[in-house]
Amino acid sequence: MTTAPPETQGYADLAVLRKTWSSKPRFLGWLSSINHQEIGRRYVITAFIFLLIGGVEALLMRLQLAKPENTFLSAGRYNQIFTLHGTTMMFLFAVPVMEGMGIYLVPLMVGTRNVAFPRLNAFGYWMYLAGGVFLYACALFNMIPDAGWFAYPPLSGPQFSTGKGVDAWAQMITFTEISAMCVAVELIVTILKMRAPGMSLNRMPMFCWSMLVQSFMIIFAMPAVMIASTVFLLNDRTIGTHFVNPAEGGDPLLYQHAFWFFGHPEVYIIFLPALGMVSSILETHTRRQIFGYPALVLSLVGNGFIAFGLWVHHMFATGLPQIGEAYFTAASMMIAITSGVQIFCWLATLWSGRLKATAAVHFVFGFLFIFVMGGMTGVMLASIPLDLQAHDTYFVVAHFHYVLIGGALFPLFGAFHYWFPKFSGRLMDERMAKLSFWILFVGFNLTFFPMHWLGMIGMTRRVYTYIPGLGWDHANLAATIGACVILIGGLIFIINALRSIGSGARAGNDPWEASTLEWEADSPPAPYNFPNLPVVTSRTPLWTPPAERPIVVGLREDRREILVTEVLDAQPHHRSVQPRPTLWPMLTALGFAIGLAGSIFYFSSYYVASVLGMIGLIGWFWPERPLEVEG
Amino acid sequence: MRPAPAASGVLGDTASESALHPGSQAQQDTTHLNVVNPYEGNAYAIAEGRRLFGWYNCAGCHANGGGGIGPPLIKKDQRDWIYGGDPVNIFDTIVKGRPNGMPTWGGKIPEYQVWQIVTFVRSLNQLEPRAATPARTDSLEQKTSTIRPDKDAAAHPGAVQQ
Amino acid sequence: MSERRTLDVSGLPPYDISSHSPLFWGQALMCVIEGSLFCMLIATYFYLRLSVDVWPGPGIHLPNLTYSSWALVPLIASCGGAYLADEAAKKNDRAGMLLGSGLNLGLAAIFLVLRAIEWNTFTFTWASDTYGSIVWAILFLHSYDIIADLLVTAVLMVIVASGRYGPRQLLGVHVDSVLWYFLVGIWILLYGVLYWAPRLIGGPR
Amino acid sequence: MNQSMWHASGSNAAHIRELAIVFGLLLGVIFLIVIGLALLSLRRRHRGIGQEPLEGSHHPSTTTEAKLRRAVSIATGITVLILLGLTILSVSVGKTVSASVAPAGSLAIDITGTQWWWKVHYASDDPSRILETANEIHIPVGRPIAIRGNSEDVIHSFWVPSLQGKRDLIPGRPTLEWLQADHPGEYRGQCAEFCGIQHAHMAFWVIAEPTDQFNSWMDHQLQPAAEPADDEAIHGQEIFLKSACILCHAIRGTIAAAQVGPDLTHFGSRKTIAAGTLANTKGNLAGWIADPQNIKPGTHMATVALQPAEMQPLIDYLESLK
Repeated sequence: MTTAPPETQGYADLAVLRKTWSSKPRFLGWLSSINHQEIGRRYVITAFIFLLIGGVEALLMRLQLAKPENTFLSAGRYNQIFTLHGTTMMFLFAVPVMEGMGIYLVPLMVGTRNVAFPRLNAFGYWMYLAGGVFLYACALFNMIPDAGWFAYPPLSGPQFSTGKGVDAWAQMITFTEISAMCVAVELIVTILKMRAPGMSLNRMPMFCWSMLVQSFMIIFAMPAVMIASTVFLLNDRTIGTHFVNPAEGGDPLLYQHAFWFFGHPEVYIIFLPALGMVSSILETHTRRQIFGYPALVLSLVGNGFIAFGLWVHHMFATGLPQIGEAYFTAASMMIAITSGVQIFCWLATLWSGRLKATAAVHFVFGFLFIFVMGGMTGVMLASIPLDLQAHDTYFVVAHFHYVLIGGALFPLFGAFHYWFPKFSGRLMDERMAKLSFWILFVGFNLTFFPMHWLGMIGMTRRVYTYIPGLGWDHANLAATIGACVILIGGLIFIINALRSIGSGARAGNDPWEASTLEWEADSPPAPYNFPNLPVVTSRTPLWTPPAERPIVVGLREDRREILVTEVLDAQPHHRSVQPRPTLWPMLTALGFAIGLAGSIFYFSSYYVASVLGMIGLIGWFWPERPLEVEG
Repeated sequence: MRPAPAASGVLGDTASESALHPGSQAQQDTTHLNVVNPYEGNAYAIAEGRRLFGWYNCAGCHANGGGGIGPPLIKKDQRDWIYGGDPVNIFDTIVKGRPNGMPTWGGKIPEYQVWQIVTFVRSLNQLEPRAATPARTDSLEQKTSTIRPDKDAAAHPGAVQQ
Repeated sequence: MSERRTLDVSGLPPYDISSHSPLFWGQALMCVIEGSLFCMLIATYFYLRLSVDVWPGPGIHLPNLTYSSWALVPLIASCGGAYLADEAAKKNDRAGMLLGSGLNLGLAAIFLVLRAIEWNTFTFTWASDTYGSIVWAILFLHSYDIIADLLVTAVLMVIVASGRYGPRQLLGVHVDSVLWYFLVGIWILLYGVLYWAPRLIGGPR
Repeated sequence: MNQSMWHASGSNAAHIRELAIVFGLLLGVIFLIVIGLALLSLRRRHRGIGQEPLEGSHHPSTTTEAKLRRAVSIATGITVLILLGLTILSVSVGKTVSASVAPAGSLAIDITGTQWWWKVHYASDDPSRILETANEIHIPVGRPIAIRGNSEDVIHSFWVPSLQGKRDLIPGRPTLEWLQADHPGEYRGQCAEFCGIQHAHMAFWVIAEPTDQFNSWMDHQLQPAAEPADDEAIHGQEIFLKSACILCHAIRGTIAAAQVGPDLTHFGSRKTIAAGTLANTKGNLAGWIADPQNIKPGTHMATVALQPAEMQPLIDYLESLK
């Protein structure tokens, strides 16, 4: 490290840097933006809109189930709405919002200027948006899927699900999985190849570890749902293949294996970023380095591997051989160990830290309470005899809402309050945030705790109504009231967020005195993130005095240069030049969207998709007018 | 869609689009039959028609459209319909029956179900929109047209195909 | 800004055509995705094989070995072309790249022609039964990947031929060969599964 | 509460209930400990262990770390042991509860799920003892019953919570489950795998009765339908045999023999109609025959156009089929 006097240190010329890294102006600039902050923010906002849509669908279901033999929704309409609710929440909200947070925060936390493949990032978002718009556009034409969010054949097959509803569902998955894989590839390459110099793997923040493991899980899980939804279901429905046709040697269980091999890693794909968020929030608000960093990292990686080994616990009731199912009981129990280690490490952090009870910490405690209960019912469901009684009942509905809302939504809300100053430069109102937390917490438990009892006394899942006299009436009414309380809590959260954007208290770069690099950039961060890329000397960079932390100089400002570093110890290896903003990724996504949307009607539309996509890709990769890097 | 139930929900039932209200309404005057097929191009009606085609044992004489005792229902040329291929002709054939063995189903099969069977029979001949016609069924019938005679075997029959 | 020590990186090269570059890692991950897709299709093939007694169903003959075995030769040879283009890209040797990519395209075209002839001899379609469905699914997806990669190679050749290209396009040629090695490798695995497994396991059909 | 896993009255369900209680208590205690520790840490937050000045090093002293490291590793060890114990316990109970082969001397019943009702077929070696009925299963108390499950269309799931766990009915893949009722009584079951528009109204009743009562029921069910006595019922039988009913339903002893709909030979003796949706009364039966779509929208029961005058005799005839 050379200690050069300040004036010759080549401090970045901020004006040139800002012009190089900012998007083009006005609407075309907005469409052609490839800046990770803008695309990350778009992911999160679009996902929250789908959360609202999914929430409204949940309310409609609860109103229909408020009393026995209710006629608020007809049978067909209820089945469509619970399918849309499940699909929207799982595919259009949960995975994209975690990716959006990852795209926004990972480049800032690892100390670089953008994700590895910025144009691919833009393409990923447009495919996700096209998927969501495609599903709800089909819904407007009454092509609404009504076979459930995992659409088991033969019910979802060509003979028993008529019309194009289930096709629209299957093709929507193609959109969202392409977008998820784009994000996964970018994040893996960003985390492994573009970390700030000195940030060796054991100095990486926990959130980046969780995004890395999540991305690897996406890489191996999404092809399974691509096969289940497109190769098996869509081909069976449109061109008459026999993958899941019981009469022709096909096997409905083949679809279930393929889907749940993706299905269970999917819920851990949603859950792992939440673990990273909780670690970040706790590290900052307990004023101490997280306890058991290696244990947390190993349990994340362990969680990633074991998640692929326990999908058959969704299929215990299908009569598979006993010994096979017993293995999956053991695997399902094992994954509780990795979550257990995480929770013990957090408890140790809480015990030995000095906690500041901000709204984010409230949500973390809400997460601890709800997720641990969800984990307990999860261990119960891992045992075959108990699962044979509880499978496809409201006990399971209660379990997965506890682990999904408790395990992912509460940490997400906590992270939203924690990183809101970084997104918008203003603090959210603490009093209103804590109020929304308590209402959400009480509403959640009022809605979903009675469902444990409902499942025990025999109420099965996905029923649009039930006959009186089975003892189910009061619990269902309580659940409906609870759902309304959640609605109120959600509205308060939205009001708080919208109000704070405009008139929240101003937050400087680092309102929480946190330890990770994103708090060194200003709020909201400049298009180039850091004037000079930081050099990392410890696991908690911002808690080491600035004098001990060098900065990187020598990157050219007149072109989008990033630093490519070694995988293990992040020593700088070479500089790389990133492409400029362009419309082509959006046009490519548009071409694929047109072709894929048509393909549920005519198979030849796949060729339209291929040709339009190819044209878009050629434009995307064509060398730009003035080459960035001369030969 | 099936006939509308009396009390349909606030947002309506997917089954409520049909204009027919048999049963719960006053008895229909059967002299001038309703000649418009209410289920034209309706995916649900085609699926119901296939189910009823099996349940009412139409396959007993017509096989799965290939013909047996009764004439084939999948016509190679649309001019082959003996009594006409329009929905109203097929409806008439089913309701009134035809000489040489086609029974009269008029009093037996409810009218809306006859229209569903008519729509299904037409879908066998690709007369219904492709988007409404399912690509295959969960039944044993293997599309014989998909298995072409093996050219090599024809060339040198008896040789064990390697 | 308080005076801080600096790490000068201006000396580092602005690009690097090697396995250290991010684009290489992106392509490697693409191969991992395609690989996991094909491995699951192979698992599906054997799952379906085990659930029926007679495989393939009556009236259907296994695709014969002649065309597919002969087709392997041009495919593996095309890897040579890809290797030539790759080495030329590292040395920014325009003629070498054009020769290598051209060789790659030509030999791959021969492979595709042989495959098209072979498809003509099939006596079953994807709608015949599960055997036809899974075999056609594997063949279609693999052919789709090969044609897509050949188009990318062709576009890169046009760019290189036009002379207006920089190191980013050289990196493109280098990285494109990675995907080609993968596609050839995965086909050798699929060839074993589709053509030899039924003969070894199920007895001659 | 006759459809409840908590009020178990079958041997298998009782085993599972005990297992659930063990799991629930043990895991509940663990839950309380973890949440208690989390809340306790709130109280200690101003002092923390050893109260090191965190603002400087952001790292507690090594003694605190060592203490915490020991605590976490012990907790993890205990977690592993508990989970191992629960796995062994659950696999052992699993073996006794759902053996892959039904115990000896069990009564074999073939249950076939079809869209939105249940075909019940009492299998037996003696062809004269084979019985075909629907939606209501009588079983002798204390004797194991082998349920051989299959499906005609989509995946359903046969589940009587008071007697046994559920078993999916998958087309093309017969499954086996066995259950046993220890006390006489009526137990309601419901389809547990989403099977279409009327999945909610696809219920059935299992009526456990002492062996002799079961045998007399069986003998009565095996008899063909009794000839209608009064002329109202005779007129009803004519209407039944003339209208669309015989296209789907069978009544042994008459010419109606279609296997498509439920067997109505002893319809009058059944508790409910339309797969457990309505009680079997004349009023409900009239409403069901007049407009089945109003009661089960989407059901495959046809809407048969009957003259108002024909309705009453038909209902008298059907209710007379005890």
